[in-house]
Amino acid sequence: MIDDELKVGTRQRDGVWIIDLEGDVTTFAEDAITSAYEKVTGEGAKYIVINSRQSDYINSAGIAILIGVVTEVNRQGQKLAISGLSAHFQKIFRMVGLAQYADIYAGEDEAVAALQKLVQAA
Amino acid sequence: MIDDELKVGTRQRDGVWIIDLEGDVTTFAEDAITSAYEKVTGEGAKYIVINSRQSDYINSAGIAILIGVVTEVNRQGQKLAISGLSAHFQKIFRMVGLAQYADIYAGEDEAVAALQKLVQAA
Amino acid sequence: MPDPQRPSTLGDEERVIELHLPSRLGYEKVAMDTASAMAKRMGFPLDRVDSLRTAVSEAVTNAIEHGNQHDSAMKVVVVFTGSDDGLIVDVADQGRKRLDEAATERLPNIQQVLQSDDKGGWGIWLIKELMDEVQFSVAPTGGNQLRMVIHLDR
Amino acid sequence: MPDPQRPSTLGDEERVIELHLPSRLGYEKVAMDTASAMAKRMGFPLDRVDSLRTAVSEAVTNAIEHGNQHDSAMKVVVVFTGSDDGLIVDVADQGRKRLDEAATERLPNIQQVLQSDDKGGWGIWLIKELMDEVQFSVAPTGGNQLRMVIHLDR
Ligand SMILES: Nc1ncnc2c1ncn2[C@@H]1O[C@H](COP(=O)(O)OP(=O)(O)O)[C@@H](O)[C@H]1O
Ligand SMILES: Nc1ncnc2c1ncn2[C@@H]1O[C@H](COP(=O)(O)OP(=O)(O)O)[C@@H](O)[C@H]1O
Repeated sequence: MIDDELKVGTRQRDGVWIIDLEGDVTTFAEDAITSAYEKVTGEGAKYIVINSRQSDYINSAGIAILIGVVTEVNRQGQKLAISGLSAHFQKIFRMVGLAQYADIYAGEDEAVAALQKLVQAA
Repeated sequence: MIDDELKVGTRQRDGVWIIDLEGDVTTFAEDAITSAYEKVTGEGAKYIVINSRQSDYINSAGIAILIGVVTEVNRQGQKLAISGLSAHFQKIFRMVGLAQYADIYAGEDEAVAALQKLVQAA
Repeated sequence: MPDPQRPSTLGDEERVIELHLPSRLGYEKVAMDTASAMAKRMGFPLDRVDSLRTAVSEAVTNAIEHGNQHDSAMKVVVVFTGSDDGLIVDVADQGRKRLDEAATERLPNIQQVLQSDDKGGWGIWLIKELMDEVQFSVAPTGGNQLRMVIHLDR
Repeated sequence: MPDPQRPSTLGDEERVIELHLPSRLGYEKVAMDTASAMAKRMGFPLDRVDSLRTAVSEAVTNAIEHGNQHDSAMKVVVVFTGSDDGLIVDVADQGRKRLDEAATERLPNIQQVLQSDDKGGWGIWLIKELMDEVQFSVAPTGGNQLRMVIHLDR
């Protein structure tokens, strides 16, 4: 009743993989987010955007999951960006220090454009 | 703390008087609404629009106040219209039967236009 | 992170949320907002959420005004019980005034009301019009209790 | 219509709202929504409301997970006390696990967390960063209690 499931989707835009999150990013989201990350990594993703679509509830357990993704991203030598966060969650992500490991963009298009520059430079 | 005051304003648009309500329409609104009605009536108003601006809380005590206004409007031979209600409160006003005594319009402009036709015909 | 331990079935008791409010007009808005937040999260369409908001505010207002006679030392207790079928909301007061059964069966009529000095009397009728089920009883604590049910149609 | 009897001053007790929740993850959202509805009605700006939402959800989540160890028979009680100066929110659990004082003073650091297996430990720190005052104590019922205060600056 009260536990919204998180919807997670993956798609590609010219060399950049996007993981879309729609819903609550809490402890219940762990499997879905980890699987989506493993899926795009399995597809050979080097440039990844985690794109939040109307997630108005992200808690510290959700942040812990994303830090877990950052750990793997660093290990795999991938590049991660985050988009679609509300001003509040942008602030929280900066406070926590996630912004040091993943650039934060307001919109998906900006995030993709920034990563595509790196694709082209590579 | 928890009792928002209702803001009530009065203004005129070419022969039609408008009573603007902004905030909660509950028992606490009685004096403000009654005074505004008496004020425009004192100015000689014949055509009156009660215009709700973002009143997302109207309860049965508020409806009772508006029925009180209708009683006076009938007694004085004035014409009343109501505008600016959400779909929900339009439904409630129809259920209660207020729509038999005051035409209900989505927007202020429509309400004023309808009453102005009557002004011109008079 | 510990395993979230999410059981697949839950007894009714575990889904019960209780809200205690002071008997002071204005606080019915807290019950209204809590009800609508729950109903939205349960997936009720917005017009049903609006109906629930009005019904809850009317019931809590009556509990404050009539049942507890504005005695601010008295509490109004609102209990929300969610299930897959919908939401049950119980509103209980401390019964300074006993709810008269006749009052629960009135069909107010605007023609009559316009002639009368009391322009009110719409609250209970509105609750019954807007909710799927409404029952009146005596609360375990001795006061008046109004139960309203709104079904999730899917 | 009866006189609304609105007193001009009110003791603290009359402004207290209590919310009882089952110890099950997900229900922290009800507390979060009730808190934000109250804060909006009290006139807090939206960024402060967002901060309160996060702080309340973290405190209630801790009460469910740690204090009550997901035991759904145990309740989390959230008490909201509004005043002209702001809002006090007390979150109490039934203390199956006693809150360790050291845990309330940790300053988590992302470099260290990235090396560690436990990526968590941000909740209490976030509450302290986002709220104006935070205190830990033992609840009257014996469990852990976290009090957070958010001031209305005007
Ligand atoms: N909780 C209650 N306790 C005691 N009496 C009540 C309660 N709720 C309603 N009543 C009685 O029922 C009557 C009708 O209530 P309602 O339809 O809400 O209209 P109103 O409150 O405007 O009179 C009230 O006037 C009151 O006498
Ligand atoms: N209500 C509580 N009861 C008992 N212990 C608690 C409570 N809240 C927090 N703690 C302890 O404090 C620690 C830190 O909490 P927090 O900062 O929220 O991070 P996390 O919950 O991710 O571990 C918890 O791991 C737990 O040991």
